Amino acid sequence: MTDHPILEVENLCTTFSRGGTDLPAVRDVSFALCKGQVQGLVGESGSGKSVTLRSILGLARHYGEVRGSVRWQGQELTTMSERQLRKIRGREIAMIFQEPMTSLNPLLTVGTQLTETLKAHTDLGRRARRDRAIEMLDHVGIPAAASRLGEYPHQFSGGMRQRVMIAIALAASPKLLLADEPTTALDVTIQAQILDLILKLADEMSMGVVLVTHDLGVVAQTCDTVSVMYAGRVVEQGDVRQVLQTPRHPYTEGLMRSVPQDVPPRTQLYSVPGTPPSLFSLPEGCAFAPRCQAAGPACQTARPTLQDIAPGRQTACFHPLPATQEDAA
Amino acid sequence: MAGLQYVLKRLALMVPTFVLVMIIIFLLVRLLPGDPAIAIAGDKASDADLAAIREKLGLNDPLLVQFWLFFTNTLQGDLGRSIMMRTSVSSVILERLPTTGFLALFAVSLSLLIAGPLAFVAALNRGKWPDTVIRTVFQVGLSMPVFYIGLILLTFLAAQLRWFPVGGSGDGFFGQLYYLFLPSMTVALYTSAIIMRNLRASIIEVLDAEYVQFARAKGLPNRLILGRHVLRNALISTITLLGLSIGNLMSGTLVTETVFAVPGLGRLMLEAIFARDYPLIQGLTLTFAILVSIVFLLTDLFQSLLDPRMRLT
Amino acid sequence: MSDAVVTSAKSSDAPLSRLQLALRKPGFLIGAVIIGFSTLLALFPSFFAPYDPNFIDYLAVRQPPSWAHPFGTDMLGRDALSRVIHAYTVNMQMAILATVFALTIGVTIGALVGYYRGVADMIFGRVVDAIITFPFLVLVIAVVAVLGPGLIKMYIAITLVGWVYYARLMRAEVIAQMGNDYASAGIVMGYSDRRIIFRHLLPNAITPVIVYWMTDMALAILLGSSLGYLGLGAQPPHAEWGVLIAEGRNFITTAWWLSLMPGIAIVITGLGFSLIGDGLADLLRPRG
Amino acid sequence: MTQTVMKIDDLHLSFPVSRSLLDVVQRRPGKSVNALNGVSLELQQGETLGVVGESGCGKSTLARCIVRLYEPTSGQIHFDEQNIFGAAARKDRSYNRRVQMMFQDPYSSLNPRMTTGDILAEALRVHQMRPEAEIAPRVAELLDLVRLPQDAAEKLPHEFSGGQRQRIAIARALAVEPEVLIADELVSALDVSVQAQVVNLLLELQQRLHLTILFVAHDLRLVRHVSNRVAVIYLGRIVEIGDSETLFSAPSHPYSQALLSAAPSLDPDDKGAAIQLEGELPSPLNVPPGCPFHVRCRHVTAQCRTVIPALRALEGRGEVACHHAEEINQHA
Amino acid sequence: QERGGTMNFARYDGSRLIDPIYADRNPDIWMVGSLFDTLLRSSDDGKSIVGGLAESFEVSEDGKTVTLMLQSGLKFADGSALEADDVLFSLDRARNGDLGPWSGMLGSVSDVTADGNTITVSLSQPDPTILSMLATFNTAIVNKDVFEAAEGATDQEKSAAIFAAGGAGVGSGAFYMCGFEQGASMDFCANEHHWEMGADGKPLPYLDKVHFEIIPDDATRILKLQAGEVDAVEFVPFSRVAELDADPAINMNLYPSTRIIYSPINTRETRADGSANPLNDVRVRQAINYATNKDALIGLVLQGAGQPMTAPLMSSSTRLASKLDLYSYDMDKAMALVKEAGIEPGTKVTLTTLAGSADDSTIFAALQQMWAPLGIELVVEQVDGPTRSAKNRSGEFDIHTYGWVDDVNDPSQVTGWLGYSPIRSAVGTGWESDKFNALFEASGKEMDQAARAQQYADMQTIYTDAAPLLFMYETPFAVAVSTAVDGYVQTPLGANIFSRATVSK
Ligand SMILES: Nc1ncnc2c1ncn2[C@@H]1O[C@H](COP(=O)(O)OP(=O)(O)OP(=O)(O)O)[C@@H](O)[C@H]1O
Ligand SMILES: Nc1ncnc2c1ncn2[C@@H]1O[C@H](COP(=O)(O)OP(=O)(O)OP(=O)(O)O)[C@@H](O)[C@H]1O
Ligand SMILES: [Mg+2]
Ligand SMILES: [Mg+2]
Repeated sequence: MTDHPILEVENLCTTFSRGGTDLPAVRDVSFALCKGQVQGLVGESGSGKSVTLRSILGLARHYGEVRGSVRWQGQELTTMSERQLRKIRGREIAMIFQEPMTSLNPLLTVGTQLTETLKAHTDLGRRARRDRAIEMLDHVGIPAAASRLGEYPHQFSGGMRQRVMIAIALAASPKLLLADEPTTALDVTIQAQILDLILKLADEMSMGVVLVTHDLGVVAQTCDTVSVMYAGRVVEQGDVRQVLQTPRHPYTEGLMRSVPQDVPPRTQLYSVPGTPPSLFSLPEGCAFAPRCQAAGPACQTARPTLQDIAPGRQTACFHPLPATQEDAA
Repeated sequence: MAGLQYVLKRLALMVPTFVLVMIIIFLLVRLLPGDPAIAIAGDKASDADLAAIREKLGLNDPLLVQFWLFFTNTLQGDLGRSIMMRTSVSSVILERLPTTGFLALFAVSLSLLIAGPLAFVAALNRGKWPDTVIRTVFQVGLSMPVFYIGLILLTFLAAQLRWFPVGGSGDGFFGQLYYLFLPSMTVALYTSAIIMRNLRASIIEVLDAEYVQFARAKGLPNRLILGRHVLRNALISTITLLGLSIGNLMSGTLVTETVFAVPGLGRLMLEAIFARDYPLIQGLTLTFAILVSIVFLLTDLFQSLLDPRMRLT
Repeated sequence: MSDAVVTSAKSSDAPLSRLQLALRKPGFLIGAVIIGFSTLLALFPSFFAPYDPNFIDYLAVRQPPSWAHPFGTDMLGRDALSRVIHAYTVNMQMAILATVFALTIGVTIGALVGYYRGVADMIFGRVVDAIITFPFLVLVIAVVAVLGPGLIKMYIAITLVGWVYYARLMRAEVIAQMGNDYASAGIVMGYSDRRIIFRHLLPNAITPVIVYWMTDMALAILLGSSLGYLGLGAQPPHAEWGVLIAEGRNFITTAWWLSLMPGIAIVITGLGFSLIGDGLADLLRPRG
Repeated sequence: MTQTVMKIDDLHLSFPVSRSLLDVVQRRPGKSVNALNGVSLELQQGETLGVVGESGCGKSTLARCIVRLYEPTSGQIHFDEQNIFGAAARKDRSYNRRVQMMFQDPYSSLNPRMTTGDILAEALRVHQMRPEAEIAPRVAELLDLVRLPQDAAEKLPHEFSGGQRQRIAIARALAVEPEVLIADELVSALDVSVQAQVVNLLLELQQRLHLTILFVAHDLRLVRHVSNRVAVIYLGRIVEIGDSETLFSAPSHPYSQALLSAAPSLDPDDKGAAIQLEGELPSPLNVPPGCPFHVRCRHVTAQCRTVIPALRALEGRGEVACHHAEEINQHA
Repeated sequence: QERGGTMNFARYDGSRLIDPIYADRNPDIWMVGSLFDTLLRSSDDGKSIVGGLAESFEVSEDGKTVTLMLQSGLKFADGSALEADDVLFSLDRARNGDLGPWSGMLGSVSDVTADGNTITVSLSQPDPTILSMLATFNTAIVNKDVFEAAEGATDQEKSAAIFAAGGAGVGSGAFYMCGFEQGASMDFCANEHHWEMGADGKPLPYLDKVHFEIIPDDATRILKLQAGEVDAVEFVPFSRVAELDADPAINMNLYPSTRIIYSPINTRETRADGSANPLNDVRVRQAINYATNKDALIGLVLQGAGQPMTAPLMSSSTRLASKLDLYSYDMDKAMALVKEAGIEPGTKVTLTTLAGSADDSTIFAALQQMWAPLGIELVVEQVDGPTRSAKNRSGEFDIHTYGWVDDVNDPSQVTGWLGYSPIRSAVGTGWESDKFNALFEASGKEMDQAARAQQYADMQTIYTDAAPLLFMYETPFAVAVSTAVDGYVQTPLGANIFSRATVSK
């Protein structure tokens, strides 16, 4: 795909202040996304995945400081006024939140929450909005959609709520979908259904998707490209096959290896030593250095930046693993 | 249907509560030192007179008999005769109820009118100066004794500026509105401070909630976000609190009605206690308990109206 | 083994630093200063008061504030400042004694009922409903009338009614804490109920109760003042703010200082307790 | 020869849903959530039994029944030949010592106001595991066992990461020298890069201390890795149980098949063939009659709708509760 | 004389039942006269008896018959005629022991008969107080027909029904009640048929209406006057007198009264709890009386608007009051007496006061300071009214504050109350003197004015020496009225007289 990118994120930094100290939640995140492309964002809990998505949509600036640039079809979003942003949110860029249980307003019917988006972004009439809402619920596989419009979120199961949220997000046919762990709360069997649905829609509506997850399997199965985040930074990104099959950053490699696959049962697993750092007290150098076996003295003092190491492939490491990692494992 | 069920359930729960209320108040009243007979006949009455009065009032019967009489009569809607008013307790209470009811409703409305918008302003400016100013002012309101606030309002707004009447309850809706403004305001200053605190906190909480973020992400207009998503949700806990503080509000009327010379139930209660008017005290307490229970029930119903999650219970 | 290096996830913050953190919040600091100073005044009123608060001077009644009498004198020629200061003893005592027993009883009952639920909880629910449907003041007045006026009686009255509020709060909080696995863990470990309730649940559930306690102390002063106004609170010659205001209310236009000064004292003290309460909410919240 | 340490027999548990007054008036029976609908299991000495299933299928409920946090509606659990819900056993604290549980949420399973040292010492003291003088050394020993630094004893739980907290929980369980460990989603809440650390520790300790472990999790790969045997639960009922490797490589029950096929592969090119299940997971409030899985099953027949299939051994595989197990597995 | 208009009057407490025989609280008693006239009246100075509904009256030589001549053409407020029948009905009602609390005051009356407009009251024994009694509120005349027609089985119920209904029928006074809201307000409207004539030759009252509002809080009541919302307020706290006096728009009236403020002292040998009672010793009682600086008390409590009691049993305005130097402040004497009585320093004495009463708090604070040199440590016990009454009856007190206003224009009522032990053990003090009791009984039959005066003088001397009371002071009735109001008075007995009041517009 050599399409012109629709979304370009450059050096995105988001800082929260908590109790007087700065919390660097996201640092220098850059990536670009083309039409119909699915970009994965993986990383451990707290590595800044959700904040990245919220910063793109201009939600994070309400409670944190956002720097860098987010260009949407050539328009700069970070400096855009709230009023202008509102025209883009929901209509062009839609977002699915991580928590299906808390992201729907418990006091409003599902129908209201669906149609209010349509009202804000389309000039459909009352009836037409309702029809569209039913259509969307049908689309995401909620049976008897018409009768469920009048129901409240608590009457839906977690999986169905997630689907409602997807229906809301997709109602106005956005060109970009920011999906924040749309399946974590779900069972594997339902997870498969939902990912299929998103992929199908991305394909049909040639919609770009940024998919946040921490499940490497999900990434492997759904994404075209992937960025791996650690402590607020992208440590490696590129084509999903390359990244997963020949990880160049020790952290990516650690992640891949700690999954119990192709190891004899009941034997010791590979594990990344140590624990993820706290954002309050990041080490001076590479954030992964304390847990990295390949770390040298440079890693303790300097912070590696994201470098092209192959076409469309970047990693942030002073000592990247050899390209033929596959054989070594 | 579910609503009816809920009401029925609540009403059923109220039965033991009321029996308990009646026992407590009955015992409390009998424990009061001082003799209602003296209260009736006055200090100058002779001992024989007093004995006769006591006999007539049934005060010489065993407590259990007295309670049973009180209990069964109350169930039949007969609250007895007021000793000091010399008329039936229910008629005295019914006569005064509208005034206190008006005062309470007025105070609640004022509290909401004052606290609502200010809570919004404070919450939206969290940590900035409007927030600080609003919170401090209300904190002061919260720390002032009701009778003192009342007196200050009276002295300056009524007696000196003559914007409002000094006391009394007024006739007709607008008359009452005019006469009861200051007393209601006095009660409202306190209640609104509590509501403001709570509402501000819940607005802040709701503003941070995921569904509000999601509403933002949907690109909804701000008005819709604040009105439909934030306010409704924030109101839920505030309404519970409002219901709970109705007891407090009633306490407020006790003193306020005395200060402002409003002939309401609160002042009557004080008078009844000081006159050892057993039937009246009992009747009034029951009335208060019923009023408060009704308010609890109403807030519950209102809440379940707002909050669909409550509707199934 | 590959996990030989284990680092602590977060920099440790000792209890002291938490206090320091709380003290950095201006609200809490102001509250602490107010209550600290009030406590000093309450403990050593004679040290601060320029005169004997009860000394009557027929010849110097209702004098306006002056250097000799910064708050003026009252209708008996007593020094108003000294009376306001001596009232600290009564009012601070009121704040604590009117609430601390209710706190203790309420917390214990609330914790037990919240832990065991069942029949006790049903009965508890009815009692709470019954007491809550009474306007607080009515019940307190009735109890005070039964016991007779006076501070101790007032404390008993407020305790008899007030424990319910603590117990309710505690019960809800204990039930919420029961949802945490550490409570289940205690049961699984075979710990006794008493240990689970008082060692594990109570310390974790008490924070909102303590915060409420602070507001309640302010309320107790207000309530005591209202009772003082109705003549059911502190006994003369004890100076008490409510009584002082009540005494001064006849002179609100001619000798305004008589009611204003104790009024200010109530407001400031109430403010102090509330500010501390807000600060404590942050301070006591367990991290993580 | 393996020895059975715990025998779970036809365990049922339903949570009553509070009845409204109207229900009572109309004599409507109270509704209930049927969390367990007849679970029978045996735990063998020294084995790890994995338990998998969809969310809400009753895994945690089973685990909590075993440690007597819940009382079953019917059915029995025998430990050491003794019914643990019997009156005599209830009084006996030693059961609580010998069977320990570790919880899913590392953030709520430790009392936030007690230091690690206090938490461990308390367990030692209450069960009088050591005389008072030896408690401190034993705490140090336990910390060592779970590879926590010694200064951990003075710290409060919030000063630890999730993985470290789970180790504290493990240490607390081990403090009383149990024979059986129940691990309810012990690592589910942990970061991927830390999960392995805890799993490794558990495996190692099991070997050293000859523990019997019930390992509840929803990560199928992990369960496969740690378990000797695996039980698949669906709507409060075991639908398949058997040797871990056999079950994972050749699941027999249509539900197990769907479950395993839905797990996404790590290999982008292995798109697999996820078996799509129709319909929603039925609610435990009204468990369908017959085979609980029939509403979502592709192989459903009339028999499935009425007759509850019993768990039966299948040639060359484990035990399966499916009327059509043979036919299905021939096709496969 | 300007006629018409409404006078707005702010009261501290409301009337509950204004009926001559059932009125038992001051707010009721003091209003009876406005609605119901009596046969006789006290003269304006209170010293003699003059005609009322009866234009003339005569006491027989033996003092056992009173003959009264009704005015002709008397009418009740509704225009119906007031006849001898009504008088008989009213007086029979008044002396019926089963009804009101006041029947005892007519104990000497054996029969009342009428012949045309002539009413004959026959007595079983001579009664020096009978004329006063016929001028007292409880003998006021009510409408027999209205009573008989009223709903209710008993007289009490009928009375309540009539009162609740309001209206012009029942009363003979200058006003009739034309509006009533229990505990809140009350309206009196002018009785057009009233017999008494004003200066303009038309029937009194001048006013069309008096509107009463009940405002229990002193400060609020005064604010109401200052805001011009009412024309008069009663029971102005003495601390506010000077301020209101200085207000040019307000006339601050201090009406002479029969009100005395005193404190009964428990004279029993032991207290209720069984402990020895130091106040049993007359010297101690005298000592505390000497040690009490009444002028200072008057200064503090009344801001000077009062005077020390000079007669031990009554106010100086009551008839037959002695003028004594009643324990003028004398600390030396007090100290000497205490020493003689052997009072230990630190002896605790409890003063029971009325909760919420500013005056009582002041009295306590002052007494505490005044008595400290005697070695008496005064402690306070605040109670509410009913509790104080109960304690007074049971004798469970050391000293408590109390007050009195005469209801009758004769010293016998207050003297019996304070000193005659069969009545309420001499106001709860437990003090008993056979000599005093004998004198009191004799004076009840003594028709000779001089002899009776002597008996009263003797009783007062005995009482002074025994000091069963802490004698404090007399206070006037403080009523502030707007300058627009003229002619309103409150009598020494407390009755509010509106019949000659006017309001200028
Ligand atoms: N509103 C906020 N205020 C302050 N800090 C925040 C806020 N939102 C997120 N953070 C912090 O920013 C960091 C990154 O959070 P983020 O939610 O992006 O993580 P994540 O990668 O999405 O993790 P998860 O997988 O758990 O969802 C975390 O340390 C988090 O505590
Ligand atoms: N205390 C309880 N009261 C009522 N219902 C309960 C209770 N505990 C569990 N349930 C219900 O019982 C069923 C089984 O729950 P359980 O927690 O055992 O599921 P699980 O398999 O552990 O799910 P998960 O994977 O989400 O942890 C669920 O429907 C749940 O809602
Ligand atoms: Mg996230
Ligand atoms: Mg579970």
